[in-house]
Amino acid sequence: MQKFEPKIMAYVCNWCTYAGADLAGTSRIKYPPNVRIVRYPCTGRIDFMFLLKAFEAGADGVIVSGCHPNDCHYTSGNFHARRRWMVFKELAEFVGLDTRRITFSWVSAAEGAKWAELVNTVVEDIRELGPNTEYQELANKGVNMPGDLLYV
Amino acid sequence: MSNLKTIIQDLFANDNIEAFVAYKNNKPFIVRKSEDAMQVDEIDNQEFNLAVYLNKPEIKKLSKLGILANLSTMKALVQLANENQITSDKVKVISADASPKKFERFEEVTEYIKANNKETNADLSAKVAEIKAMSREERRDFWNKEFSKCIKCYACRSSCPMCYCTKCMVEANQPQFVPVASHAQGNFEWHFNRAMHLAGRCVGCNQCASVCPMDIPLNLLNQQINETIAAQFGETAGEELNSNYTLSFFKENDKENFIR
Amino acid sequence: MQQYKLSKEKLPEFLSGIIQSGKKLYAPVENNGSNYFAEVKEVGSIADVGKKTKLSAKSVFFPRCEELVKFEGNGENTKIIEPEAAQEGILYGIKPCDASGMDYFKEFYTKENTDKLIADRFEKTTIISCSCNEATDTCFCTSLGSNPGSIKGSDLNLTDMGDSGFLVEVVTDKGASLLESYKNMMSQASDIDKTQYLAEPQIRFDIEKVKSNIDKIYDADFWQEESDKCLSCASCAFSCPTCTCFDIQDEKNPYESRRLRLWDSCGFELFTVHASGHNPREVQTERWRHRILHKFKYSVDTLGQLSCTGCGRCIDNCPAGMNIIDTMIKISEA
Amino acid sequence: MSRIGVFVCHCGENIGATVDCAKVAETAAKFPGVAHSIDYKYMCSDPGQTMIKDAIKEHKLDGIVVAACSPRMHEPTFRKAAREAGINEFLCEMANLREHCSWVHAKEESTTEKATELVKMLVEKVKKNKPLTHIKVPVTKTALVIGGGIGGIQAALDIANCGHQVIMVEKDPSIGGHMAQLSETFPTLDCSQCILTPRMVEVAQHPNIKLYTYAEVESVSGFIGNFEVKIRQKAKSVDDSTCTGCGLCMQKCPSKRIPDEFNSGLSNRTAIYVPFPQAVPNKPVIDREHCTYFTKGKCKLCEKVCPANAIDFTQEDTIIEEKIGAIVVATGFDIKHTDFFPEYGYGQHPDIIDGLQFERLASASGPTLGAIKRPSDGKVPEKIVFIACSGSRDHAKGIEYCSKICCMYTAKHAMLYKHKVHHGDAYVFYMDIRAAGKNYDEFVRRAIEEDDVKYVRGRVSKIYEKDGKLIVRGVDTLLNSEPVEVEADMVVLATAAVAQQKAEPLAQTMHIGYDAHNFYSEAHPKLKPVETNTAGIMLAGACQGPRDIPETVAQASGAAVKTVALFANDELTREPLVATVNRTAPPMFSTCVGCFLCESACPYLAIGKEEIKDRNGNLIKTVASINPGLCQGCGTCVALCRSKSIDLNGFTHQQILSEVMSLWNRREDYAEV
Repeated sequence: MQKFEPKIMAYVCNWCTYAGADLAGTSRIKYPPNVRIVRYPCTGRIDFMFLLKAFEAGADGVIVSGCHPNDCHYTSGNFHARRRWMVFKELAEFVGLDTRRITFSWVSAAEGAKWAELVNTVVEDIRELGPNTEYQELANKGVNMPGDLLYV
Repeated sequence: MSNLKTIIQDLFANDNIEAFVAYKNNKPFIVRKSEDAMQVDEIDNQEFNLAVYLNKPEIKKLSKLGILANLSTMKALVQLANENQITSDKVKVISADASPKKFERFEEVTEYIKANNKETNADLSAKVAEIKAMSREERRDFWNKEFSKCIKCYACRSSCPMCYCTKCMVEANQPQFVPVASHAQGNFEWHFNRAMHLAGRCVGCNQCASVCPMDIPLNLLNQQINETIAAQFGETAGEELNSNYTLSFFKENDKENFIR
Repeated sequence: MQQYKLSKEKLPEFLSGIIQSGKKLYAPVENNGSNYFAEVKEVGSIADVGKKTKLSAKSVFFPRCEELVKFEGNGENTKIIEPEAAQEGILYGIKPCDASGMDYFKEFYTKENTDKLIADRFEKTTIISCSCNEATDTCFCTSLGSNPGSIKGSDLNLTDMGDSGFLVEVVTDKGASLLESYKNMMSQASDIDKTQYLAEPQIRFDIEKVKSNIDKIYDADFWQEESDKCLSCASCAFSCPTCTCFDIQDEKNPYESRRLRLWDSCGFELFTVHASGHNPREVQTERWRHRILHKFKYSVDTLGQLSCTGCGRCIDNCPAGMNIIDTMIKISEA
Repeated sequence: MSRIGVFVCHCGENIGATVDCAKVAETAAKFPGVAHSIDYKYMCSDPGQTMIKDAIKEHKLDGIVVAACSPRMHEPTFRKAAREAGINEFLCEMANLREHCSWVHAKEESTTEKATELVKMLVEKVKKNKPLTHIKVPVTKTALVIGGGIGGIQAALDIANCGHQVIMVEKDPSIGGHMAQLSETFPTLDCSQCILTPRMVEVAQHPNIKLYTYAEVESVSGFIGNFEVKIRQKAKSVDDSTCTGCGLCMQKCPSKRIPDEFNSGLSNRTAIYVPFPQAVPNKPVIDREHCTYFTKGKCKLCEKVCPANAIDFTQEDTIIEEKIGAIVVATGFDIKHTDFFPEYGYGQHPDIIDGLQFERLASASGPTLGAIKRPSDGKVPEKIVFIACSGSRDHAKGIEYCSKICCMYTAKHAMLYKHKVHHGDAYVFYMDIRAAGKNYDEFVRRAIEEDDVKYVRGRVSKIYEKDGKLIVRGVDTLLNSEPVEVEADMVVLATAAVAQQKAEPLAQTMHIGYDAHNFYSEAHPKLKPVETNTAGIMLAGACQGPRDIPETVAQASGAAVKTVALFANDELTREPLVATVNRTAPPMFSTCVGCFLCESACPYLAIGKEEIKDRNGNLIKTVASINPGLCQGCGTCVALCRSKSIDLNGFTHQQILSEVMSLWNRREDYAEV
């Protein structure tokens, strides 16, 4: 057994949040090293499947962040993303996924401090929740169960 | 001879249709020849959504055809038209009621829907509310139990009028997003995906649940999404022509109270 | 054949005896109004065996998702993990049609090439079938020359004789040896004619005519008509006791990888499609014909037996109301 | 197996002080598919880049990961190095070890661990990278200028003088726009027509400019460098090529009582007319709505008197198709008219006029030849009131914005009045004086101090007529909001500047954005003020928002430069990071089913329909197709596509999923807290 350190996957857009995280760096604002940034061109590009796949890969928490409304480099990618997230989040809650592990946020290219603060908060929140074992367990449920069609 | 049979024969004779989708002995039936019209059920009280047949490649390729449509079939037809899958030139719609009527244009179909629309999913809605009232763990266990039954026969997909992709994303393998296996993860991701892909498109015919050999209440997922979309964005699929697809449309003031 | 009588009161005792012996007991359980086979831990959870289960019992021998092999670690440290051997088990409450399906299944997986995993499970499982007192309107075993009291594929057969309890017929040695420990619960019987208790499903078509016509109907016109409403899902194949097809999928992560065997169906368009895009069974008509011909011709050619048992589950479960009986009537009348 | 090279940069102490770069490189060397891994002090330096180039050649690398600073900083540098070493530049990825790691974390093991994982992610991504080639789009070096006001004229001349072809479309019979109507211009008081008309003539005579007057843009299709436009040439009923512009027809025309638009209704014109004497082209058109022949079926007087036989009653609207490469939209603005103001009598009183009408009164070419006379009785007003912010900055009127030009032209009007009516009294009611601009405030001060214009800070609540006078009732907020009443002879409203009536349909034709007031939206308020979000369409002048002449001219020149810059190349080169619709083996051809739900998600209208046909030309299926000339690569369509038929170059499903999955670790191995 290893000591638990939350692993946070951050899906961010290239133009606002990625740049905001760059700014946090340029401004030397410290935050915990638990976060791994995946760069997308725009939040509009983030397929909801990538959120589930983050859980499969063992992310304890996921941050999804892009430009504030009206700031999108592509004018409307974040608006489309916002609708998709709304539907996703409601469905995820309905089927019992732990949506506390997914944080949606707007962080602009100027908000280096907000980015650092966001990572801080999420890491602390997830530390409280503990390791995300639930999703990975699914891959082993229902395998090698002769004669059993109701495996739960 | 009943009105419906006459209408079908007339469609064969005057509209040059190549097939008519109806019911025979309470089961779907494709009339391929004018004389076979005599075999169709006269008055339909079937709940089966025949629109699904318009997606079957063998039928889709026909140049002209007719379909008997109950309310949910009509909604599916309108949504299929909105998604550029059918045109009123190609598909002749006959209302499935005591006095079958032929619609020349889909606009008339939407009028019929407006006039005859009824709140049918009250029980379903109550069940959705019941699940929502559960704790997160209870919801998780409820769905894990339901999904555990799934054998991935894809009857839900095959019977859904809105599942018409020639290659479903679960069959895409570069990359393979959804595991093919019917283990818990494969089943969860499949049903999650299907629900998301029907968001803003599902016409609420409940066919997915009624055909499921394992009796998984899949319609609850769609009902929940339909309710979310109606509440958040005020939209319903399949009731109006040229309506916006919820997920490729937005309003600047869409709610975002969940975004930090 | 040896016969015994088992009183109604003693049946639960018999079954719980099996559970207590440490063997796995597979039996129908109820879920949302339908019955499915599952492993049961207590006799009380066994559902009414008179009711046809939604799916066949094949999952006992052919799980819908099983590991054929598993690897742990990487590079030189890779460890190969073979699947665990099957456990001794009893399959109870299976219908005679289903049991004869299992017989075909066993033949299929052991005759030419033996599938170790499936053969092992057959080896270690004793099948107790229950004759049918009632038939549904989709039952057509009698049309195929079988009957609701058939013992084909069973190790033991139970027939409900109403107030007289159960007639227990010992079909195989495996059945006899299972019974050995429970004989004290039963009384000897002989020459009981069970047919009086059996259901009498109507004969729907003439199987002899089907057999004589089967070679000449490949290009018949009725295939399209019969398959027109088919939506190409797999509810028929997955509920069928004799559908044996499977798919292989590999799954991996940095720690381990595995090769899975999953159910597959010839009804899927993807089943035969080639990488080139060409599909030898391009339309549903061809796929439906293949399914029927496999059951009534190809399996006869290769294994010498029909691979349809007349259980009627494909009719029960079809979303579109496809009916194999209609097709058989067409063939017999061709 | 891939052969990936990993290059870990210390960035001096910037990364090296916090991250154990040598260890990162060492660990990365063991990742599957990594053929070479090394750390170095400064990767972006010349020796560093040389090191990368040499390694690519020596180790036959088919992808590189440079673990250094933010890709937003040095991605172009390292992509160039990759290109120079002979591999495709899009096989280079950067792991951000500086901004996202060393600068934000403390020096500890977990920081190096993170750095290693960041490298791992990009190694997995780059394995799935595909070589891409830049997209080349041909450019048609002809510009379309919509609108023949001062903005359009300036843009057209600038572009034409750079040697490119220009097509100018003007909806009126003459170019000139609002500027032609003005008397004198602030802050210099030089004569508007004197400075404008030579430029109008220049447009007409320029060999590179093709002018369509009395014409409108009907449709715009295509994309940057490759637009196709349809122009509706309205029937002029006069043959331009034979008409000599002698004017005889206008003298003889019997319909003489048509309100003259050019004079803002202060005078009348004939049915066959040129808008004003200096019009370009100076050839008449027949206004069919008012022409006796077209309304009653007989007359044709003009035809009889025309010495050149130029009148043609049978002319019809024609559609002209032109291929162009860029569009400058300079459609200008309109103003609210006096009927917009119930408190000022709904425009019923002839002596309450708007600013443009005053311009015509003050203009030497106007109906009064420059004398300030009341429209009602022709008397010279002794007392005149100017009301600034008539409608502007008024939420109740639905116009929240400042019309920007009114403060200045009101001062000018008051000044012109005082110059012409020396003994007269001029009052200006205003909210604030906004006179920011070179010599602007000085100009307003001059009006107040030298020309004795009485400025009253307050709003006018009501104007009504009493004994032949217009009673203007307002407050003076600088005098404790005391009520003020002025008995005026004439009132001039500086009415709000608004978008052109047809601004909205035109924007929809061109697919450009517009705001709630139908002013066109710029691509970026600060950095792209003359471009629209549709590449290749530029904005000039008041169609984007109210502005004065110098600003319009400056913006027009800006738009012209953007156009000319586009025309400087024979082909446009674009980053190939665009979305594509897949192709599969027949008979499927593509997994796209043609639902076109992606269409409305595209902010650039880059998604169109493509018909896949067999050899005999029979339609097999219709699928989505993405125009690489228009696609900007946001990927919104990609995430929407249910069948995963669309993918985004540079950010494919494969690439992103590999990146995510590279982080796979088993959660059950971790103890809770």
